[in-house]
Amino acid sequence: MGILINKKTHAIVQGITGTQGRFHAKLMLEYGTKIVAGTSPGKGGTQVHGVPVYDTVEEAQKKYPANASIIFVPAPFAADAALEALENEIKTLIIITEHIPIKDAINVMAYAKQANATIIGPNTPGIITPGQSKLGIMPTHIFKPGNIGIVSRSGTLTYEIAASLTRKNLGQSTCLGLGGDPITGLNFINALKMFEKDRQTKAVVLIGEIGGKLEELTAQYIVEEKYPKPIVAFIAGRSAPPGKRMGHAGAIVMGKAGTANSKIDALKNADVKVAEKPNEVAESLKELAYIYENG
Amino acid sequence: MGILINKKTHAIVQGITGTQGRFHAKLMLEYGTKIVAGTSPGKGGTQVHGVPVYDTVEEAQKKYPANASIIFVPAPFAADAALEALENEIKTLIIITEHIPIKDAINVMAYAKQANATIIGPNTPGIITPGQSKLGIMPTHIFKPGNIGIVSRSGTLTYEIAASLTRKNLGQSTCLGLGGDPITGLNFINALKMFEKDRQTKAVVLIGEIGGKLEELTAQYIVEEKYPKPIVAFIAGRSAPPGKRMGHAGAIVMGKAGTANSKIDALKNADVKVAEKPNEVAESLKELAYIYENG
Amino acid sequence: MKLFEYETKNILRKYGIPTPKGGLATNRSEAEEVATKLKPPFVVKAQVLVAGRGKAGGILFANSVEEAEKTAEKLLNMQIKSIPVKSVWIEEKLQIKKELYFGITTDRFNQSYVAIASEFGGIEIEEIAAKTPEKVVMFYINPQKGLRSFHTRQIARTMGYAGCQILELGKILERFYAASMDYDVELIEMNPLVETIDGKFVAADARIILDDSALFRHPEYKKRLLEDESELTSQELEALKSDLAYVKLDGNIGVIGNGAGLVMATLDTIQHYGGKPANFLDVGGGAPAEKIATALKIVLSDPNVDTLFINILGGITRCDEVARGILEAKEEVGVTKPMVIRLVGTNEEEGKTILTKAGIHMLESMEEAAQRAVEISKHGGK
Amino acid sequence: MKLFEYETKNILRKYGIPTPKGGLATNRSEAEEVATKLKPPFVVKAQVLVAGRGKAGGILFANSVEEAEKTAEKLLNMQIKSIPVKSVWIEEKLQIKKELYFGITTDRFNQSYVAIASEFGGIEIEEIAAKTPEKVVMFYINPQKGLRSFHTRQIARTMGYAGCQILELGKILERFYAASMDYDVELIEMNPLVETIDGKFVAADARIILDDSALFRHPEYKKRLLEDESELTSQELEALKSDLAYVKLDGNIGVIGNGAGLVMATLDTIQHYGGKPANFLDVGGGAPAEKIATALKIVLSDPNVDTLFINILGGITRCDEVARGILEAKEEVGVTKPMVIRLVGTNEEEGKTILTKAGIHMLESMEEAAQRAVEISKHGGK
Repeated sequence: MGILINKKTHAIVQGITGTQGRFHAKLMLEYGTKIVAGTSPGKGGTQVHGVPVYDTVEEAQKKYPANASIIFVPAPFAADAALEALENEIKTLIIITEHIPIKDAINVMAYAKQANATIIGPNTPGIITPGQSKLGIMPTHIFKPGNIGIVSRSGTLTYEIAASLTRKNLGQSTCLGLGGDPITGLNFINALKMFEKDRQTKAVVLIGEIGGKLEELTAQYIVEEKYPKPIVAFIAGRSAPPGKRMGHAGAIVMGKAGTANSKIDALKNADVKVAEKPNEVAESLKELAYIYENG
Repeated sequence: MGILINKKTHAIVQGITGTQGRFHAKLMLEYGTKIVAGTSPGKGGTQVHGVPVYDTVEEAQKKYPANASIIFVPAPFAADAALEALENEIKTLIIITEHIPIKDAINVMAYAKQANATIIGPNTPGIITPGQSKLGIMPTHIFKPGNIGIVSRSGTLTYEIAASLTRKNLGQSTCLGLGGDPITGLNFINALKMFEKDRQTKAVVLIGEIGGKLEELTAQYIVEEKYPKPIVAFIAGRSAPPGKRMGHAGAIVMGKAGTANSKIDALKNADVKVAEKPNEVAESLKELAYIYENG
Repeated sequence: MKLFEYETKNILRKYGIPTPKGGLATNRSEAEEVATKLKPPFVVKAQVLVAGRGKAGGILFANSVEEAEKTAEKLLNMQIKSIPVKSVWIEEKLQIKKELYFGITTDRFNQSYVAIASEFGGIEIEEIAAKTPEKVVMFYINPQKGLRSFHTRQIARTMGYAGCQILELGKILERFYAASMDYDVELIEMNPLVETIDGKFVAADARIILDDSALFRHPEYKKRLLEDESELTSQELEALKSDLAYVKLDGNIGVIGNGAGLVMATLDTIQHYGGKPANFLDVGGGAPAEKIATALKIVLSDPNVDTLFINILGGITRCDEVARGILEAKEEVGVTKPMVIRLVGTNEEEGKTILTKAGIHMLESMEEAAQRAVEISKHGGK
Repeated sequence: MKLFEYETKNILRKYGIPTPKGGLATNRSEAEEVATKLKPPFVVKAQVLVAGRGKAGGILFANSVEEAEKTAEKLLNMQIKSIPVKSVWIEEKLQIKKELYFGITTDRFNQSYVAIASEFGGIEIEEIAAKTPEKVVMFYINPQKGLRSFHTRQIARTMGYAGCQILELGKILERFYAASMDYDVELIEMNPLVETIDGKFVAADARIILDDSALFRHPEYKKRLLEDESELTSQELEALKSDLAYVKLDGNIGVIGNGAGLVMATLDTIQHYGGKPANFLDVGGGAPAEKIATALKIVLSDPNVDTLFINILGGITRCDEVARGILEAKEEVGVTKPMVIRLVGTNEEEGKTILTKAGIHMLESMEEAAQRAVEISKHGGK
């Protein structure tokens, strides 16, 4: 179980011949991820770590059908790669690339919606269902299978918290990075819905940060839907000076949301436990008795 | 009965304050068409022949909901008007305007498909279900209710043939002009499908012309689907000199299709009766005994 | 609107699509100037819009600047399919490994643009497409997505390319598509798109037909179209300026009607009764009186016309406007040739009243009117 | 990247959006030159990127050319929020009937651009939006359709306009949207968009923030950003050039980390233990050794820094690269200040081996490392 990826996930790596693609393809293969093919325009016919490379996703899909793809393509070309995956029937798409222009990202999300596909990222560390599959760039030794779902806006901070959970013997069902760019495919609410349906997941860790109002909207969702599983949150950015404002438009869209305090207050009001330091997350989870029993 | 429009059709006229819009709104109203509102940006609040005029389709739809619209907006702005109608829940759209750029027309058709809407035209005389509703610019006295469906690529030639049918007491269920532009919303096959389902329609008149390969594809459809209702066709352009070719690309797309002979042969091979002169259509219909009985 | 080869190549260059180095010349000394800047051997190409230019001797070769000058002069003194050659394009001859085809046009049935690609380009492409359709790829372009980079790479793959050639060819196709959209083309093609012996891709010949309906977005070409009369008769030019669809034919019955289908059927019917139409003239929908008058003047300016047949079935066109137009033309140019007029439809009564008052008689049926016109024309319009 | 008012207005003018007649001046004589071409009264505006320029005295008025000169000189000798004013924009003062607001920005939750319109523009717009949201229209733009003409007319209607003003305002909004897409903006706004007493619409003030991720498509602005140092400290400029996210803070513990979230949490933890971070510095993902070295140099060039805290949790970033970068910086600039290093994750062993060989000690836990750094910094980095 876990969400979005598991043992049955067959993936391609787009941009497999680049430094990052090549490096992380190896690590993913070592973790047991089923990587059936890679793509890299102009490099078709070669191999990377024994994985066949094709020029186009179309060819890869004909030869070794996949249901997921992970993208390491440089930002100026990443949106094209994403659309290529979507047009060729990839239903779960992880975009590792950061700094994709906002306009391109908005475009990709619109097509993903039409294609009924899920996009993780851009600018995400990816997703890992420990012990089953990893489509991402996270170090693997900090994870272990278990029943805590993690969803996060931040990459390295997630590793920090996942590692401390693992140290305290709190394994994870799936750990999902939403991505740090302004426009991402999934948000906290989408992830909470998936974790709700996942029988393996007993509690959820939500890692947010200042900026945007996703945490506030999520708090509202938790209250309105009476979210049934316990949630522990951490919000980074308490010490940040008041943010540079994004003009009047930004202020109008945001209202009062965006600061660490606004987010922490909203989550606390939704009965979410909010940790003060990253290593307090595990402690808070331990306090939830039934997790303890199953942890 | 009849197809696409009937007594229940409530329409708006987009571009109602222009010369053509104003003139034909009057004629449509006189024919009994239910025109509930008109639009003309910048002219909201006025009236045309007692019909209230709004600046936007949004406002018109709020006040007097319509299910159809007829567009008289000049070519440079017609695609925008069509998209406005589609976004505001118009499901049957007649575009009278001619010379809309191909790129714009292609764009409109793609959105119509998404919106599950029907587009008649552009560059069409419109549609009339005699005795019930007319959304178009055709003279009305040449039509009378009956059970012949007419579908045509040509405007005035349709009037010619409809008038001769009416003179011979062969009334029409619906008369539909597909439009003379390279890209149109409906084609012959779409119209044949609708006439097939329409219990009032006993036979169909198909009026084609040289250029394109719609008639050839239609002949193929008639054979493959064993089209159940009798069809009489007329193809204009027998005397035309060999057409100017549209480059190699045009030739490749067209193959051998496009000439009057190619179309006439294809239709004859599909057991469609093809008239030599416009006024022979009625005679051919008269020869079909059961039409005669019901005519 | 057809563009000249040099106009098309200028557009391609603007989009970074490789074309052979070359220049335009309208006389021998310009030809020398162009050729001296290039490396021989040269190709010298007549700049005319007629199809089959190559087979008609409009494309010649030259191995030296002097030969290029002479060849240019020769072409500039030629007529190709009765069109005088006003300019030549001189360019460096490519070292060809393979000739490809790539084009974009519209597909009515799919309501979209379609890209057509083949690794078997050149003048035989149509026969190849007809006989071995599997050698030609048709790619229907989703208008909401366009032809994207990855599509162009898929196409390059189906054309048999690998390695960096995919990227190079893909980039060319992508830019070509961008040009096609920006310029509102009805047709754009590179044939041949040459793969040179060193593995580069160069558009050796190319053509564009612009969408006439979109010329309002491209005023520079609209202007050029009205200025360059080289390939139009005076009637055609006049018709173009007045937004009338006119095609010269070789008979003696001048025809004016409204609606392409009706006018075509009118020609068919004239022929059916043994007559010969002198032209196709469609005044379009909703023509005002002045436009009708212009149409009459254009048709009457053809010396072959001895009989005039006006066939109007009013829809958006109003019979009263037509009637006024006929009278206007009569007054201005003094129509002396016999007219057969058939006028029915919108505002029919008003129109008939106007003409009847002026002593002009009309007929009701198209077939009857056609027969009458044919009869009159057989007596030379008397 | 924030654009100056005059840059924004130049873009708007290019799109045919009316702005007040005006010009840029960097000294008194230029101010005279600009003002003599305009009709008084004038508005003289300091060209700085800080928010709240008006309230800080950066917008002044002048009734004559001479007064404009003096005012310009005065502003050019000013600092606004400690930023020196390098240029002023002098423009004709509008006769205002009404101040509107129109802006476009992104909406994370809806994954789209959103247009924001209000007939109650001006500097109070945020309060109005917060207190009376019904006075502000939010229009989410479907990326596949864009903001079309008819949408802009719908918006003009909701802003209370009728008649030809709908068409005029609609056209401005349509062009404004085109500019926003062409320039890849993160934010674009006209505030106020003025309705003048004769019923015209003019963008009296406007601002653009470009999407930094899209600057590769706008090399002219990328260039300007790197050239114009007016509002950046030397550290900020160096960080910008090296693609490092750096924000100066007022403490004494220099912080380097990878990932915005981790660095923020690092700052939070330092503060939690009573320390004061000197900066935020995120090296981003997958930084090579040179980038790490640059980061160290930037942080160490801040004289307030007495202690360095490097917190790396490798994912796409490799610990061995980080280790090499630390050694590189040590060699080049000779780091004398105490460093607390926490280094775990991808290629952790290799990284640790490198640093251990160089005699550098590392800690495992972020909290422990933060505590250590705070302790050291409390003794002034000794």
